[in-house]
Amino acid sequence: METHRRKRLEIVVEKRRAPAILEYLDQEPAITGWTMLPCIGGRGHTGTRLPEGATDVLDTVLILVVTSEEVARRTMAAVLELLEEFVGVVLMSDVEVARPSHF
Amino acid sequence: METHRRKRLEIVVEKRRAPAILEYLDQEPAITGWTMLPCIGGRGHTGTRLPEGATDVLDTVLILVVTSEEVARRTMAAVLELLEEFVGVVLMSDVEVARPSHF
Amino acid sequence: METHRRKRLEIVVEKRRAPAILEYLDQEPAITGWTMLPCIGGRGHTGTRLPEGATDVLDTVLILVVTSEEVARRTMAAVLELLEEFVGVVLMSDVEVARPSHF
Amino acid sequence: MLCFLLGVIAGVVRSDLEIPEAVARALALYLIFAIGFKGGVEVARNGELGPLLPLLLVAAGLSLVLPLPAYALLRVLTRVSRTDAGAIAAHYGSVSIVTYVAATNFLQSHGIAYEGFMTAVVAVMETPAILTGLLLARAGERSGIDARKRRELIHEILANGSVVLLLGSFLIGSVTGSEGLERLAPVVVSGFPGLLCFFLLDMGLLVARRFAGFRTMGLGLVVFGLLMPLVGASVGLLAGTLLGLSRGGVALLATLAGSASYIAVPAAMRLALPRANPSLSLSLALGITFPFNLVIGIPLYGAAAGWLAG
Amino acid sequence: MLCFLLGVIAGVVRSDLEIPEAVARALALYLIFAIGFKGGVEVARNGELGPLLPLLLVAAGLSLVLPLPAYALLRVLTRVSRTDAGAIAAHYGSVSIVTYVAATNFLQSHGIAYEGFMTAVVAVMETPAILTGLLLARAGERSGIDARKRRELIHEILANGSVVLLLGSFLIGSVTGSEGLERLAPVVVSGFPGLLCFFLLDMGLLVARRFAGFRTMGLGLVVFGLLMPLVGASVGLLAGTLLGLSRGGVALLATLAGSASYIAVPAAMRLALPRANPSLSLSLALGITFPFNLVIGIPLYGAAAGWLAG
Amino acid sequence: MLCFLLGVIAGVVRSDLEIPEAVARALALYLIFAIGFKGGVEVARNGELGPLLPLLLVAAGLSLVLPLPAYALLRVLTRVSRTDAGAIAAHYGSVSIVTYVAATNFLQSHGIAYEGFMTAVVAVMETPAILTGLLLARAGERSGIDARKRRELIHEILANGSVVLLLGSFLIGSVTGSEGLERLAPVVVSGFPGLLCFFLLDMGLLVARRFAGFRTMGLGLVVFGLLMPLVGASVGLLAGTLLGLSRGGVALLATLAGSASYIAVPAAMRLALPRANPSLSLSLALGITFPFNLVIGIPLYGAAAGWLAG
Ligand SMILES: Nc1ncnc2c1ncn2[C@@H]1O[C@H](COP(=O)(O)O)[C@@H](O)[C@H]1O
Ligand SMILES: Nc1ncnc2c1ncn2[C@@H]1O[C@H](COP(=O)(O)O)[C@@H](O)[C@H]1O
Ligand SMILES: Nc1ncnc2c1ncn2[C@@H]1O[C@H](COP(=O)(O)O)[C@@H](O)[C@H]1O
Ligand code: NA
Ligand code: NA
Ligand code: NA
Repeated sequence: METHRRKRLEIVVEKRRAPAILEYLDQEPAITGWTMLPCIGGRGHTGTRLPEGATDVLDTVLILVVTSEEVARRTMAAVLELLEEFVGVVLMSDVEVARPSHF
Repeated sequence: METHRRKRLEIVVEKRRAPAILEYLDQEPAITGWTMLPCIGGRGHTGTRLPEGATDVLDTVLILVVTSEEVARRTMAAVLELLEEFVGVVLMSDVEVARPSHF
Repeated sequence: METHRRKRLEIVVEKRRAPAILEYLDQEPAITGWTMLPCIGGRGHTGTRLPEGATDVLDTVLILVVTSEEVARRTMAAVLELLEEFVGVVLMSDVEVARPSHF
Repeated sequence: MLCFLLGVIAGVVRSDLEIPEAVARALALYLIFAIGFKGGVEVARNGELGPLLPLLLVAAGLSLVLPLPAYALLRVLTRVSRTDAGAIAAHYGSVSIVTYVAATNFLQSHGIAYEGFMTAVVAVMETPAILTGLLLARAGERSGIDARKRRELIHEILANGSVVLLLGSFLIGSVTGSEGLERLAPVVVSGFPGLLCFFLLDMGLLVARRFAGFRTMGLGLVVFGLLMPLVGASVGLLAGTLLGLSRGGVALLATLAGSASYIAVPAAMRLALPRANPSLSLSLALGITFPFNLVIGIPLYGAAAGWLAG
Repeated sequence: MLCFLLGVIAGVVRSDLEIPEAVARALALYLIFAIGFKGGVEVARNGELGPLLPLLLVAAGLSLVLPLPAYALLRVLTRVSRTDAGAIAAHYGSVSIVTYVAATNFLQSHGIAYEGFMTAVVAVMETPAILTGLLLARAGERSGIDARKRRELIHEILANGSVVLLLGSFLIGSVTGSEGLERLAPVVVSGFPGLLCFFLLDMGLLVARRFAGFRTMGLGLVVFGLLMPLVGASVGLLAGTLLGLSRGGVALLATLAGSASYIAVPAAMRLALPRANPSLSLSLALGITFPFNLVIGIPLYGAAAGWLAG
Repeated sequence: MLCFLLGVIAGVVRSDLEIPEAVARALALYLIFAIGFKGGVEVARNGELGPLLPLLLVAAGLSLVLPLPAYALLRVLTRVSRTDAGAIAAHYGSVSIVTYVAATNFLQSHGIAYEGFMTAVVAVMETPAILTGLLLARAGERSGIDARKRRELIHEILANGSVVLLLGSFLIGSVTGSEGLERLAPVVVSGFPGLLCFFLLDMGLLVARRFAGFRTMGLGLVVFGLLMPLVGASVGLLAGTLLGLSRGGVALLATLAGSASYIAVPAAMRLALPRANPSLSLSLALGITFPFNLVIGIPLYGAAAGWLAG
């Protein structure tokens, strides 16, 4: 199966901050889609987060975006700016896809 | 730690379509395993999906498969055929594992 | 956007075994963080696991750790030892990050 | 009802109020179980199954036939593809269990009696529409449906979770009768209004969220979503009256005919018509027709049934 | 209460007992709905809204003012940053609904009456504190808050899920009155003690887990978490007595003033003060002040109210 | 019971009916709490703890000893490894709380009384079997168990969630007595049959899904899963009669001895015997022995107890 190179962005962000990120992704015409996964805990600069029934303020999600390298770099910068002082990390890696027009 | 190169497939697919994919993976002797993760939303050609209590028809999952490059390419083609007109994306990327016999 | 190379570890492990892994990660000063994602099923040597209401002993999670290559290799070995005869897989792959001091 | 309104308002002001998905789905199963069980007990008590068989046949017929006017209206009023029109038509031939529950609630609180076996009608109407919708959609497609898919689809139709649960609880109710009711009453009877209220709160949130999608939907679809329940309900009123149902029974049959499925049919459509846009039909069934029936339709059908009966 | 203790014990022995998150969150919504609804019904029944307006003004004032002593105490007792001190202060100006629920439970089981409209007071006290906390924290920051963020924040404050649900259910209760109560009673009244018990079991587990963080927290913070409720409650007692509330009402106002939010305020702080450490304020509000109020505070405030009244 | 059947049928036709995991687990906790609490209240009311101490000792002894015949049978009937045989044996020495609940339900609906303190017996029987099972499995392994693991294991056994919840609610029940019961009755008593029904529906779905695994399991294992409950129950009947328990008490002790754990023991086994296949023991305990006991075992043990009682 022939494949095409793209970049995969992974954004870990507070669940309550996710809509702002998705809004950004949705208004960027070069981005054709995203997938959001729930997290059940994490640790970083701002300490450890484990799920709790009392409140969902500590919940985080992982947003996965597959797109071209150029768009990925631009999006990475934009998302990091949106995050500013907010909790979160952005990762980029290589990925291959079969249907190039799809991403 | 010495590592060995394999491929990682990631398949995002409707939850109700997942059993057909898993059935394919299970009958392929070269595939030793898979892991399924829940998604809580996504966007693609078929529009935006966010979780809702009323029905689970819009739910998607992410299936992760680690296997050799050759099997990965074959599986990618087969899964894309299984998906046909169905919703879904298939990603492939490099991965290193420590216990080669395991994958 | 300029990026820096790191390694991404992914550890699939039984939910009840996860605290032991997290404890190890937390006591390793070179590791700045981790993210835990829920799984809803999997297959490996020890058979197929699908979620069930009766008990959570079969539940698994995926732990994601981004760190330097050196630390990643060391951690991979240590985690495999912690897993010993327990269920689980450890994957390593390349990843790029924007804020190098963060990982 | 007020709970539904609260949900809509919370949704409209984009509050972060959110009922966990798992709990909302469990509540839906609870409602189905309770309604099925109570229907079964009612049948065990009265035992008068006289008009049941013809009723069931007519109900299945309604479900089979209603997608036709729905499809026609869609082709006239909107520009959706044939595939989407067929899929949407299937939703409107089938029924919404929550709308049915709200209607029984309405009748009870107005002291209007209805036949206990109406619950069986709900089960019978859920799936036949899928076939008609499919034929309509396929008429516009080249490829046929292969054997494997047909098998999957028939399985989906027969083993659909809500149908199995509804019929199963109906049978349990009719086997255990009053004795069973006594044991389960605290949960399935006393708890019902309160839990329904929570469920409707969640439905309100969903409906409000779906509202947002309307701007992009086009006026034609909105008109369809308001017109089709009236068409369906009229047919239902007629059929119920001809069958000689009680006033409550006629109102319920009209409600069923006028309601649109958003549980059983979407699931089947994902298998049978993967190219159909699920958001479109859900937005219509959940975002327009469901609230319309809840607020305007049910009282209207109740009044019309009274007028026809009277 | 014993359920809470059981939860704490299970947590302390690090048992794997765990109430699923989705269910715990649904229980919290249930408690808010039930307390709001019953408050509304009470108001519909008595209709004596005489002292309500001044009471609501005073309550909002309490919420606005209480962050000041909290901030001062934090700066004196601990070494947390200004941002964190402002964020924590906002939590203590606001209120804990579960603490309020436990207090009404306490009063009922001791046969002490209170004003039904106190529930409205809860809603009114939830959010003003956010403003004061923010001003205090921002005093120590260079950057202002831009227009977009201000909009987000105001939205968060007004459309906060627990506020909307509490006010909404209060309105539903006051509209439907005794008739509505009768229908929902099996769920919102009879079910209340049992479901509260499960919820407190979960709270106990959470509190115990938070205990573990105290070693790293420093004595100053722990002292603050025990002192501040007493400060708040004293102000509440005074205000309630001056307003001429009943003994139960005074005790409830004291409880509210002495309690710290861990639902509405943390959510707003994540938007407004992302640099503030959410674990810190949650550990204080949930891990120290909540159990303190539950075990010692509520009976104390009840006794003090009785003494003042008598 | 019929709910269980409905679940099995839905599972067998591979319906997409599915009770959300979070809700199913919460229901299990509810059942444990309710059964523990009611047992405690019963004890507080009667106060006759006479035969309790010897009973508890015998029960713990049963749990310790029953893995021996289980292990022997497994080695004779099947070809599972020693590790797996030890792990499975531990499940059968321990008990299934849901089976116990179903048995009390059976007794109540047949008007047969039993000792309230039987609930304490459940708690006592849950974990001793783990030790025996472990010794049996380890006999076939080279490596010893290191200190760290031993600590983890003892913690797992003592702090196991279901044991803590059962004992805790038993204590709460015995402290609050009738007064507490009155407050919690709408939830723990009236709601019980209905919620149990939903839980059994889910169990039915699980059991049906496990059925699928039997083809690969071998006849020997199936025979073991049907024989071992009879062996255990016989020992239980004997022990109960010798202890002079009431007819209901004897039936319950037999049920406990004949049932197999699928909550507490699997968790401990994941720590202590990670090499043991968890699917194997769960398929046996949940897929064969549980439904056998529910449908055939409980009535049989009840009848045998009646016959022994004279
Ligand atoms: N090194 C890391 N590896 C994986 N995930 C991380 C890492 N650092 C941070 N995270 C995730 O990002 C979240 C926010 O990180 P932080 O803003 O540093 O507190 C954490 O809760 C983790 O879920
Ligand atoms: N570019 C993308 N990046 C990440 N996920 C995607 C992307 N495109 C599609 N997806 C995921 O695949 C699902 C189906 O895509 P589609 O079939 O294009 O609607 C979406 O709901 C997303 O979860
Ligand atoms: N080849 C694979 N690809 C992806 N996930 C795997 C693979 N093998 C094992 N896993 C995951 O690791 C878990 C434990 O594997 P095992 O210890 O082999 O039973 C499985 O339940 C899967 O979730
Ligand atoms: Na219809
Ligand atoms: Na306060
Ligand atoms: Na046993």
